[in-house]
Amino acid sequence: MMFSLNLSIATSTAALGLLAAAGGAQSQETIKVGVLVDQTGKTSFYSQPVTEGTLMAVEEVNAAGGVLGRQIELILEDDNGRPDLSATKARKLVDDGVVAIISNSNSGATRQAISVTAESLTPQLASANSAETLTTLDNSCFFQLGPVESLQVKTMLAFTKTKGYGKVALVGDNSGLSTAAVDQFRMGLGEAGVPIVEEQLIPVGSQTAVPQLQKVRAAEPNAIYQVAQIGPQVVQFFQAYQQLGMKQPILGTFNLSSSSYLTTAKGLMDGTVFTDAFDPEKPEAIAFSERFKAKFDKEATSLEAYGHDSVVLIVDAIKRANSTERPAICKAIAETKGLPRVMGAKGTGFDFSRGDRRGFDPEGVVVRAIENNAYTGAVFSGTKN
Amino acid sequence: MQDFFELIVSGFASGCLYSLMGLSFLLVMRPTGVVNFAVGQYAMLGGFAAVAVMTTILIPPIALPYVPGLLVVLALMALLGAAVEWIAVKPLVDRGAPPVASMLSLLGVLIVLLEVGARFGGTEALPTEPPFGFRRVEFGPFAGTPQSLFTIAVTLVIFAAVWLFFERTLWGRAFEAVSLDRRAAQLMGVNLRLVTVSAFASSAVVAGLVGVLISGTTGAYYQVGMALTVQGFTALVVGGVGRVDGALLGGVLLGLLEALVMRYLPVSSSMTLAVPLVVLLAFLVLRPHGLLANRGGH
Amino acid sequence: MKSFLTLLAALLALCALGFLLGSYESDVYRKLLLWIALGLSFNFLFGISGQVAFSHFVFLGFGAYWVAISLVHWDLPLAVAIASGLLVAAVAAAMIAIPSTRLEGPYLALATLALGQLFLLGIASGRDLTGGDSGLGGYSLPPILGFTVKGPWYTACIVLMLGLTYVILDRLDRSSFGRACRAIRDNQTAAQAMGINAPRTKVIAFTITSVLASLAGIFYAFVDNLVAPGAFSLESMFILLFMVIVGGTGRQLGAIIGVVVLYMAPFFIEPLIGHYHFMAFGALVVILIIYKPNGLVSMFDPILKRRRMAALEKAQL
Amino acid sequence: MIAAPLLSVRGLTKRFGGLLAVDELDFDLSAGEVLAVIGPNGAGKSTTFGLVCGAIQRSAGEIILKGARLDGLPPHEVARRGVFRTFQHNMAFKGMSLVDNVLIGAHRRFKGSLFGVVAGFGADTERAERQRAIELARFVGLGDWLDADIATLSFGQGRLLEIARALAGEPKVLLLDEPGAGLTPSESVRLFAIIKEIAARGVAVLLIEHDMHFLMPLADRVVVLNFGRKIAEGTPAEIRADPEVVEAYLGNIAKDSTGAGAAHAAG
Repeated sequence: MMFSLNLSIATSTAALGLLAAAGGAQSQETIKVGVLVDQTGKTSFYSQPVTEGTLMAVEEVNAAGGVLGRQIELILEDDNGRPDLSATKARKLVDDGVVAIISNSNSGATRQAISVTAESLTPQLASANSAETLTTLDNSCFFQLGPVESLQVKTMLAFTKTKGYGKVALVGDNSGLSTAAVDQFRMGLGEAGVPIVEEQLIPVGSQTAVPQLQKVRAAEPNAIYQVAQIGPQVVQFFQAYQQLGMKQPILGTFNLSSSSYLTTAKGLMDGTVFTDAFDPEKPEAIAFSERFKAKFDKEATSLEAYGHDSVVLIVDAIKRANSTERPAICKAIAETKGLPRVMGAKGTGFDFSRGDRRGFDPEGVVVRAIENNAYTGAVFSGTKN
Repeated sequence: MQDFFELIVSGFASGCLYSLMGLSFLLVMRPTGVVNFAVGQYAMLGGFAAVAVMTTILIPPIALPYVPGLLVVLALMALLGAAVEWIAVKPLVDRGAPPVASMLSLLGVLIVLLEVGARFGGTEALPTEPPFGFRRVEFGPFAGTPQSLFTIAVTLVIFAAVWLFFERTLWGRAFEAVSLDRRAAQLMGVNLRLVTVSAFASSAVVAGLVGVLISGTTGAYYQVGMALTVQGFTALVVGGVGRVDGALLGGVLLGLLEALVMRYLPVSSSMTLAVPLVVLLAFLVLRPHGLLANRGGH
Repeated sequence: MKSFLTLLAALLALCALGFLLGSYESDVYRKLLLWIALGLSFNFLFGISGQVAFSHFVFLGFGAYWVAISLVHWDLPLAVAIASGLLVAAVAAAMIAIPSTRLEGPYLALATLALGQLFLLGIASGRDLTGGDSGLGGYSLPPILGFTVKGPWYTACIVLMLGLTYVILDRLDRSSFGRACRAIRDNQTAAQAMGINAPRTKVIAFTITSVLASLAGIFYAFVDNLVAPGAFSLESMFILLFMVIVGGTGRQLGAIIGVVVLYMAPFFIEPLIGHYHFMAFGALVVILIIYKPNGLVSMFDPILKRRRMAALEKAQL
Repeated sequence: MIAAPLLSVRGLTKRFGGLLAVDELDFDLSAGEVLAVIGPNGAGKSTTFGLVCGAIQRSAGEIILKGARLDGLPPHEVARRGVFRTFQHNMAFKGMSLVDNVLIGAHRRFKGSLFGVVAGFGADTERAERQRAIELARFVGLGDWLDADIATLSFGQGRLLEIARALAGEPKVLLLDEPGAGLTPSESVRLFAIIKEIAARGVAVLLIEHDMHFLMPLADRVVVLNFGRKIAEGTPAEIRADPEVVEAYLGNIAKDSTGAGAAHAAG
């Protein structure tokens, strides 16, 4: 599985190199776009697929003649998922003359790179980071394309409003990804006045989640928010849940949309609902999935779609700005409204009109379910109920 | 009370995995004095090897049933252990370098194995089919999963075998003699090479077995190695370094302690994550020879 | 005097280089200088004092976080933040060292490794204080005596810090204290029989090098104006250990060579071997420990020896 | 002995579990005197050294240096008070130069604080001590090996290095654990002269040695141990004549010993 993925990245990179070479031979220079990707670190499992989507989208754009008559050249930099290295690589990209940087690495790395793009006012697009505070940093050229954690809570709260979950439990793991999510969920549930009767973390590297789920069981919540993000810990959650004979509904996050859980936690997740930013019945999503399958002979996930969408946004901004100057692109992105994208609920697109540099439509998160060890389509969307 | 009996089973099962990791350390430490922090990576690779051999996930054409698959994985692990000894340790021992040189060289091996695992298996957790499926099993007041019972049974069998080996066989005596005095053992006609190589090979086999067992519950995962290394070494430190029964006792105690503290102590769960680390530090500082140190003397 | 002038010239050259580089290069350069400072102090701890301790990045992180938290949350003046940071680091290091330096080899390694995990755990659960996983930012270096220090001038500050680290460690290394450290490393029983207080010497070595790591951390805090836990992971610690081993354990020049080679290597070999450099480092360490246990620096030994001999002959003539 | 003893050992006892390694041992040692401790293997000679130097904690008894108690002190404190030793097995610092090895012995005379060191003081002491260390290395006969790698020294040279290292501490009491073992005849002759010279300078020398031909002309007095107990004490001549000693120890030695030691008597 990983072999094929690495291979596909290698082939697409090679193909891209060829394209870039061909572009160079043409009269006009390429438009350079930088990509920060974690290819070797702890978050590569998520950063690589996102980047795969980015690569595919650029290939499509270039095949269709490029933008402003010029080809796009992607410059990939591996930041190992390490914040300090990410900032260094961001500086390299800025010095290389990229018109924008697409951040496909983890949010810590993205955050450190923001300090660099702020100096040079280089447009920086975080494809999939869901961290809450990225756009609060002082950098008018940084844009967050994915939904933030609090949007997941809001959507799930809207979905469960009628179900009367008077008290809930919150279970995460101790990875950075998960603790950040736990913080947001706690805050969101607090604002909505839903009491959290138990909060548990499953340590990364532990062999069982039985003690944690026993505490949850003892607290007798009406539902359990499952926000663990690291594979083995998520699986332990579901195993302990089944082993302890628990019956409470499980409310999960985007993380559960990673199809590997259908194998690692096979048959254990039925009945779980989770928030997702990917609506498989959205026309754009269907089209994307078909193109992806034709190209790579495997199913697309939301991660590839995130990576794809960042290219859609930047190409659109360059077109509208009719320029490859960084400030012009920056301005064009900030004015983007209603641009269709693969991610998000049916009928939603990029929308930066709220001025908070967050481009994901607040009504764009969907709720999906797992039945018979397979994902369903959206059973709910938006934050209004 | 139901909770308590469930915890005993799951804590015991986790503890057994720690014990096996402790044993993996011990098998090399006893005869050679070398501490091999790479054993956690053996476990990680053992897990991926199991996924490769028993499922269609990594190598689609090969999907052996559990027992033949297990044997193939363990054979591969033995080869790996012997190869590591031959490449990274033997030249140093030949030169008469101190054990710390071997420890550092094995840290290099650790990184190589970690990266090989991450490249080969990827950075997502991959599962194998647990041999007895997944469900709740109850017996008396106790309750667990078939896999946790399987883990406990396998561990006890392994420890019994190792104990018998050391206590009852000529070969075990040879190991023991080497652990006491290498030169004297050699003069007595013990084949040092053979003992050293089999120590490294069996250490890799035991750690690889842990990887296979884990792949059936939470999946083979490239980052599992470092945690298992710390847990295994802690088991050894708690039980008493240098003793087979110490590794078993230490691991099981650690597993139970973790489970009981997490369940019953009124501290936030993020603080309970520190339990094994604090246990390790406390033992290293206060009782570096472990619980069983005073029995049997030197 | 001559060595002092050589050092001064070297530091000036290092500062001058900072003014010639573009923003990316100078970012790489600053982090390289910080790695060298870390490499030097870790070399003293591990290579000279013989303590296999994995806590060096804990103290780097401590220095960085302390100064960041001082500025962001406590509004302390910079000088107070730095001074208090170093003081607390010294006290913490001594408190950690007193029990842990009793441990030998692998036990010390594992104890300090556990300490590192606890530190990361502390940062992760520090919520607003530490910013958790995404780190703590939103501050910048306050003006020093009315001057806003940035760009190559900040690089020059790092060079000064590196120079200070080098001089302190070099003096210690050449003194009876450094000799005592080596003696304990080579044979603790014999060292004690010769009147060396081994526990005290080890605690002092651990404390000094840890404070120097914290000092480097304080400077690191203003390189990206953001501190995040990812930079202080076990992985970084392994790389630092490998740098010292590859360069030549126990020698200042070795540490510098090792840091420069392993820090710069990925920039050059990545296009050649892709992302396998970490694996390559591991393999390199194994190969060097076996075939060149004195590290890369020992390749220069014949030259150095010849020069020393030539100087001797000249002196005798 | 005319002067009051420099080192007094009273009722020194060490038990390892049930085993009495040293049992109620008494002896005195004066400045300028060479006292040899002999006895069969396992008689408790090296344990006695360990006890005097603080490397092993005593079970009972007193060790007094110039009226002050030594027992209970850690080994480095014992050394700081002027009691230095060599080891039965060479224990050189393998990662250091020969001169640095000798300088370690002089450690107690470096008084500067760490801040002084960092500020660059103490360079004069360092220079002077280094010069002394070189002289000491020459004194024991290692003058031609100052630049040699420690690992290339012969076993005998290693023994001599141990002595030079201990002498660098300017000991009041010097404990030599089988200094003559493994030396070539010429090295042996040199060692004999060195020990005589050391004693002549007023150092009290305590010696473990098996080679009677080497020992007898050298020692002023001899203490004989057997199973941890002192079975005899006296001048070499008295010891040689003691039937109990001959029974327990010397008889075997006389049969075993070769003629190699004859040279020492001449030296």
